[in-house]
Amino acid sequence: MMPDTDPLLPDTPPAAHAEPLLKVQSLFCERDERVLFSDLSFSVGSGQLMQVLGSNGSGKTTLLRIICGLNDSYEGTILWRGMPVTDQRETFLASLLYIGHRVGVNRILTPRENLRWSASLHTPVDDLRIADALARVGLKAFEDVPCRNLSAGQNQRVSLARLLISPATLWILDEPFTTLDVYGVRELERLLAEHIDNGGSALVTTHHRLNVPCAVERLNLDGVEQPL
Amino acid sequence: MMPDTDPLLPDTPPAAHAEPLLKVQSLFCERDERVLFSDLSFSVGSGQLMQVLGSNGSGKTTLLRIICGLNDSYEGTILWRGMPVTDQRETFLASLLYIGHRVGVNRILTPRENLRWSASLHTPVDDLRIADALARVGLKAFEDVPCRNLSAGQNQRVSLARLLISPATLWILDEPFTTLDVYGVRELERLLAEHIDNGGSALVTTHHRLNVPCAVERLNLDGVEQPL
Amino acid sequence: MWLWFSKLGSPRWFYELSGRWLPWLYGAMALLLLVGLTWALLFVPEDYQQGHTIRIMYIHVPVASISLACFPLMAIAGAITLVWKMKLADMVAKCVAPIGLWFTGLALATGAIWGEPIWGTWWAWDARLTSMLIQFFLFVGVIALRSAIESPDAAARACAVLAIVGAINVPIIKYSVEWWNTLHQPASRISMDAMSPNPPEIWVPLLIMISAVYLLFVISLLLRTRNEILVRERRSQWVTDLIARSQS
Amino acid sequence: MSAGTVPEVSTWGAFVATLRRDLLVAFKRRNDLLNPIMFFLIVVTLFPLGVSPDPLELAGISAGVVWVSALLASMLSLDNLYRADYEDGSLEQLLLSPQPLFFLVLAKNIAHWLISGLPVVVLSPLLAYMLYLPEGAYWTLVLTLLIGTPVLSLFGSIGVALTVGLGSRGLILAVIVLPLTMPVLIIGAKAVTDVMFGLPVGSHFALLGAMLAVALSIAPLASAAALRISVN
Amino acid sequence: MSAGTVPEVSTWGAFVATLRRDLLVAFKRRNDLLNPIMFFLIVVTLFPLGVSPDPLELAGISAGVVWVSALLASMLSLDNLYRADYEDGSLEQLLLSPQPLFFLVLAKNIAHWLISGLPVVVLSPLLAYMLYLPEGAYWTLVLTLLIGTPVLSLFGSIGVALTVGLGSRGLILAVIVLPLTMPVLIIGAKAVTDVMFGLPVGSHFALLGAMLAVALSIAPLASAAALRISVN
Ligand code: HEM
Ligand SMILES: Nc1ncnc2c1ncn2[C@@H]1O[C@H](COP(=O)(O)OP(=O)(O)OP(=O)(O)O)[C@@H](O)[C@H]1O
Ligand SMILES: Nc1ncnc2c1ncn2[C@@H]1O[C@H](COP(=O)(O)OP(=O)(O)OP(=O)(O)O)[C@@H](O)[C@H]1O
Ligand SMILES: [Mg+2]
Ligand SMILES: [Mg+2]
Repeated sequence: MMPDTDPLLPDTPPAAHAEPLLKVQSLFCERDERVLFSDLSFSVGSGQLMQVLGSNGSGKTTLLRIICGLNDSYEGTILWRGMPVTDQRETFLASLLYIGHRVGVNRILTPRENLRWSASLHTPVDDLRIADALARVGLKAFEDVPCRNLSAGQNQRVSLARLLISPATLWILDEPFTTLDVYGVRELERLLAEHIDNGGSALVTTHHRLNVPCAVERLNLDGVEQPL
Repeated sequence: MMPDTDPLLPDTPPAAHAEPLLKVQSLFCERDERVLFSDLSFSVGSGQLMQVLGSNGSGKTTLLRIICGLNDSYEGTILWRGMPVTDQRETFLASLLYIGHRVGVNRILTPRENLRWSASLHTPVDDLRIADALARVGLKAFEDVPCRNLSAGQNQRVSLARLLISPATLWILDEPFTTLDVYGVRELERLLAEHIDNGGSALVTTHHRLNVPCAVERLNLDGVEQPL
Repeated sequence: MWLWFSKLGSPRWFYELSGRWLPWLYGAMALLLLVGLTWALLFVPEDYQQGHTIRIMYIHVPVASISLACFPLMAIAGAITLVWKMKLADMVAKCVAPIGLWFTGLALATGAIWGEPIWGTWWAWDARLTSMLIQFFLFVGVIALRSAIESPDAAARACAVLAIVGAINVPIIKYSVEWWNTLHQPASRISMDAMSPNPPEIWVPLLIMISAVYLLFVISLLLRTRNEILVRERRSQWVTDLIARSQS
Repeated sequence: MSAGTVPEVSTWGAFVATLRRDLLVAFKRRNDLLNPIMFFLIVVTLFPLGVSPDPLELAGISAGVVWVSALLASMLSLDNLYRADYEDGSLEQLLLSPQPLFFLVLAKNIAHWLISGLPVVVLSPLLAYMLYLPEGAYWTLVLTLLIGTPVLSLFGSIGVALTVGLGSRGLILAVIVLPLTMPVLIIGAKAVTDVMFGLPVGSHFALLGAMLAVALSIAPLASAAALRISVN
Repeated sequence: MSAGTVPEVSTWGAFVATLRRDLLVAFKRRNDLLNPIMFFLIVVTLFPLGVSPDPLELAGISAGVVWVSALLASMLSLDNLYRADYEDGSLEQLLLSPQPLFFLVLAKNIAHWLISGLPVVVLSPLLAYMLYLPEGAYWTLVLTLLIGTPVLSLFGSIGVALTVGLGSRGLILAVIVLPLTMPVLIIGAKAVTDVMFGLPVGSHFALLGAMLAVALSIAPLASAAALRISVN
C-alpha cells in the first residue's frame, strides 16, 4: 500500500518527516473469527504524532499491543528503523515506552518507588528527576503515599510521569486521557507536543480531540461507521 | 447551608424540581488526614441532573460512594425523600442504580448473563428486555460472547445497558464516559436526557462537557483551582 | 527434507493422507484384536498360580506400555509447536493428552483389578503404581491448563511449555519414586523377569495384543486429530468443499 | 423506568439467581469443577510420598490426612468466592441490592460448597481406601465430611470476606481461616479414629451437627458484615 | 529525552532493582513476611490435632509432615508472585524491558524464596521439635529444606506464570505444580528418614543439588516464556 523505500517519494503522507521510524506493513489480525484489520499499512516518522481512532471494539488496543510485541497473533511485518522488530527486540524495546489500559502502578508502593523501578527497567534516573516528574504531573504532595490511597486519576498521573523520565523515542499510549481532569489533559497534551518537538514520535488512542500545536495524523480503524 | 424543609422556598437552586429526592447535609469527609470536603450540602430533585466536578483526587468518587452507602467514614446526614438513608436502606437501594469505576461485569459470563443477574438483584426482567437493552448499547452481535473477550469500551457498554433495564429513580454514575467512543458518548447522553425527562434524577462525575438538552447543575469539589 | 517437513505441517495434506490410511489401519486392528482376544481369552492356559486372572495381562500390559509413550510424544509435539509454530503439531499435542489420560487411567484400573486377586489389595504405594499415578496427575494438569486458557494459540504454547517441563520431570519422577519404595516393598515389583520363563503360548498373544492396542492408539489419535483439523480449519476453502461434498 | 415507584422485589428470586450465577461461572470454567477433586487427590498422595508407603503406618494417619486434605482443598478453593466479584465490581452491586445480604451470601456459600465441598465428600472413600483406612470407618468418614465441609465453606467465607480487599492472597486467608476451622477438623477426624477403635461416636456427630446449625445461622451474617467492611 | 539515541542499559541494575522492589512490597505488607511462617506453623499443628498426639506416632511422620507443609506453604505463597503485577499492568512493563527477561524473572524468584522459603527453613527445627523428630535428624532436615525450597519456588514460578492470566486461582496452580515438585518432596523427606535410621544420605544431597542446578538454569527460561504467553 505504501512505498517501502524512499520516504521522500511524493506519496508519503504529508506530515511524515525525514525518516520513518516505525513502519507497519500489511498487518492482518482477527480475533474470535472477526477480522479486526487486514492489509493495514502505515508509518510513523520522527516528529510525528499519530492518533488511532475507531469505535469500541474496533481493535485499537489490539493494534498497539501488536506493535509493542505483547500480542503476536497477527500476520504482516513491523519494521523499526527499517529492520523487522522481531530481529532486534532489545533495540526496539529500548526506544519504546508503552502505557496501556492497565497503568502499571503497584498499589502497595509509593509513586516515587514505582517510578524508580520503571526507570530501572530501561534507564535508571536519579531521585531528583523523579521528584521533578512527579511534581510536574501534579503529585507534589503525594510522592510518598501508597498508590492504593490515590484516586483513579492520580494513579494515571503516576504512570504518565514515566513519560518525563524516559529517553524513549516512540511513545505508545492507550487512552492516556482516561480519568484525567482538565488540567491533566492539558498537561499531557503539552508533554506530547514537547516530545514531538524534540523529534520523538507517538502513537496515541483516544476518543477525545487532541488539542496540540503540532500536526496530528489520524488512523481510523473503523471500516464502516458504527450504527450505534 | 441550605434550608432543609420546603423545597419551594426561593433559595432552592433554579433547576431543582418540585421535590428534592436526595438531600445531602453538611457532609464532612477526610482521608489520609486531608479534608476532602467539609460542610458540603446539596440536593437533587426529580428531573434533575447533577454533574460533580473536581480535579483528580478531589473526592468525587468518595462522595458518590458515601451517598450509596459503600463508604461510611463521613460525618453529616444524607436524606432520601426526607428520611435519613440509614433508616431506610432497602427503600433507598431499591430506587438506586450505581455504576462505579469498576463496571461490575463478570468476565466469564456473557453480557446477557451478566445483565440477567444484575436485574435479578433489583427487579427481574424478561430476556426480551435484556436483548433490547444490549442492542441499544451497540452489542447486538456480542450478546453471547464471554465478556473477557470484549474490549474495554464494550465492557463499559454492558454495564451501561443496566440503565435501560432498571426502574431506579436515582442514577449515580462515576465517570461513565470512560473508554466510550463518540457514538457511545452520544448514546449515553441521550439515555441521561430520557431519564431526566421521565422525572428521574442523576448524579454523574465526568471531566467531559455534558451535551444534553436538559439543564445540568454543577457541583464543584475543588476548593481552589488546582495548580497543575 | 524441508519440503516434506512443511508438507507434513499442512493440515490438509495430513487430513487427506490419514484418510487414505485409516481403512487399512481399521482392518489390521480388527484382525489383530480378533486373533489376540480370542487367543488370550479362550486358548491361553490358566496360570497355575493366578488362574484366569492372568488374562487381564493382555489388556493391562499393552495399555500400560502405550501410556508411557504419550507424555514424550506430547512434549515433542509441544517443542515443534514452540519452535516452528507448526499448527499440526499442536493439534497432535492437544489430541494425545486425553488419550494419554485415558490409557493411564485404564492401566491404573486394569492394574487395580488385577492387583485385587494377586496382592489382595486394589492399591499399593508401589513405585510403578505411584509413578503412574503422578503421570495421571501430569496429564490432568495439561488438560486443565488447556481448557482453562481460552485463546487456542495461547493454550497451545502454554501447554507446550508445561509438557516439556513435565517431560523433563517424568524420568526424574520415575527414578525418585522407584528408588523411594524399593526398600520397603521389593516384592510387589513387576518386571519382565517374571515373564521370561513363560512359554510362547503366553507371550505371542501378548505381542499380538500389544500391536492391536498400538493400532487402536494410532487410530484414535488420527481420528481425534482429523476432527481437530476440521474444527480449526472450518472456514478454509477445502473444508467447506469437503462439507458441501459430503452433504450432497 | 417510571420514577418514584418502588419496584416489587423478590428475595427468593435474587437468592436463586445468585446461586445459579455462581454455578454457571463454575460450569463455564470446567476447571473449577475438576480442580478441587484433583487437588484433594494430589494432596492426599503427598503423604505416602513424604511419610511412608507402609500400609500400617498409613492406616494410622489416614483419617487425619483425609480430613486435613479436605480442609486444605476447601480453603484453597475459597479464594474464588468473592475475589473475582470484588475485582470486577460485582461485589458492590451485590451490596447495593435491596435484598437482604444474608441470603445472597448464603447463596454464594451454598454454590461454593456444591462446587468444592461435595465432590470431596464423594471422592473421600476412594482416597481412604488408598490410605488403608480400616473397613468399618468408611461411612463415618463420609458422614463427618458431609456435615463438616459445609461448616468449612461457611466459616471460610468469613475469612475471605475479611481479606478480599487486601492485595496479598492465599496465605493470609489460610492464617485466618485454618484456626477457625480447627474444631471441625478435630471432631471430624476424632470421630473416624474412634470408630476405628470401636468407640461410640454419637456425641461427635451431635457436635458437628450443632456446629453446622450455628454456622448456617451466624456465618452468613458475619460474612455480610465483613464484605461491607472490605468494600469500604 | 533526545530522540534517536539508544540509552545505555544495565542488566545488573534491573536485576537488583526488581529484587529490591519485590522485597520492598513484601516488607510494606508485613503480612507477606509473617504469613508463610504462620501457615507453616498452622499446617504442622493440624497433624497432631487430626492424626494423633502420640509422640511415637508423630516422630514417625514428622519429617514427612514438615516437608509436605513446606511444600504447601511455598505453593500457597506463589500466587503473589506475578498476580498483582499482571493485574496492575506492571507485568507488561517487565516484558517490555530491553533487559533479558531471564534475569528479571530470576530476581522475582529469588525474592519469593527469600520471603517465603527462607523463613520456613529457619523455622523448621522448632516445628520438628514439636513433632518429636529425633535429635540427629535436625541438620539434615534444615539442609534438605535449604536446598529444596528454592527448587519449589523455581518450579512453582513456571506454574504461576502459566496460570496468571486465568480467572480461577489457587487450585489449578496446585494441580499443575504439585506433581512437578513431588520428586523434591520424596528425596527431601527420604533423606531425613534415612538419617533417622542411620543410613547414608550423601547421594540424596547430590540429587537435590543437581535438581537445584537444573531448576536454576531452566525454570526462569520456562517462566519467561510462560509469561509472554500469558500476557498475550
Ligand atoms: C494399579 C496398578 C498397576 C499399574 C498402575 C501398573 C502399571 C504398569 C506399567 C506402567 C507397566 C509398564 C508397561 C511397559 O513398560 O511397557 C506395567 C507392566 C506390567 N504389569 Fe502392571 N500395573 C499395575 C498392576 C499390576 C498387577 C496387579 C500385575 C500383576 C501381578 C501387573 C503385571 C504387569 C506385568 C506382568 C507387566 C509387564 C511387564 C513389564 O512390561 O514390565 N501390573 N504395569
Ligand atoms: N483507599 C483510600 N484510602 C485512603 N485515601 C484514599 C483512598 N482512595 C482515595 N483516597 C484519597 O482520597 C482522595 C479522593 O479520592 P477520590 O477517588 O474520591 O478522587 P476523585 O475525585 O474520584 O478523583 P479522580 O478524578 O482521579 O477519579 C484522593 O486524594 C486520595 O488521596
Ligand atoms: N482477549 C480477547 N480474546 C478474544 N477477543 C478479544 C479479546 N480482547 C478483545 N477481543 C476482541 O477484539 C476486538 C478489539 O478489541 P480491542 O480491545 O482492541 O478494541 P479497542 O478498539 O481497544 O476498543 P475500546 O475503544 O473499547 O478500548 C473486540 O471486538 C473484542 O471482541
Ligand atoms: Mg482499547
Ligand atoms: Mg474517581
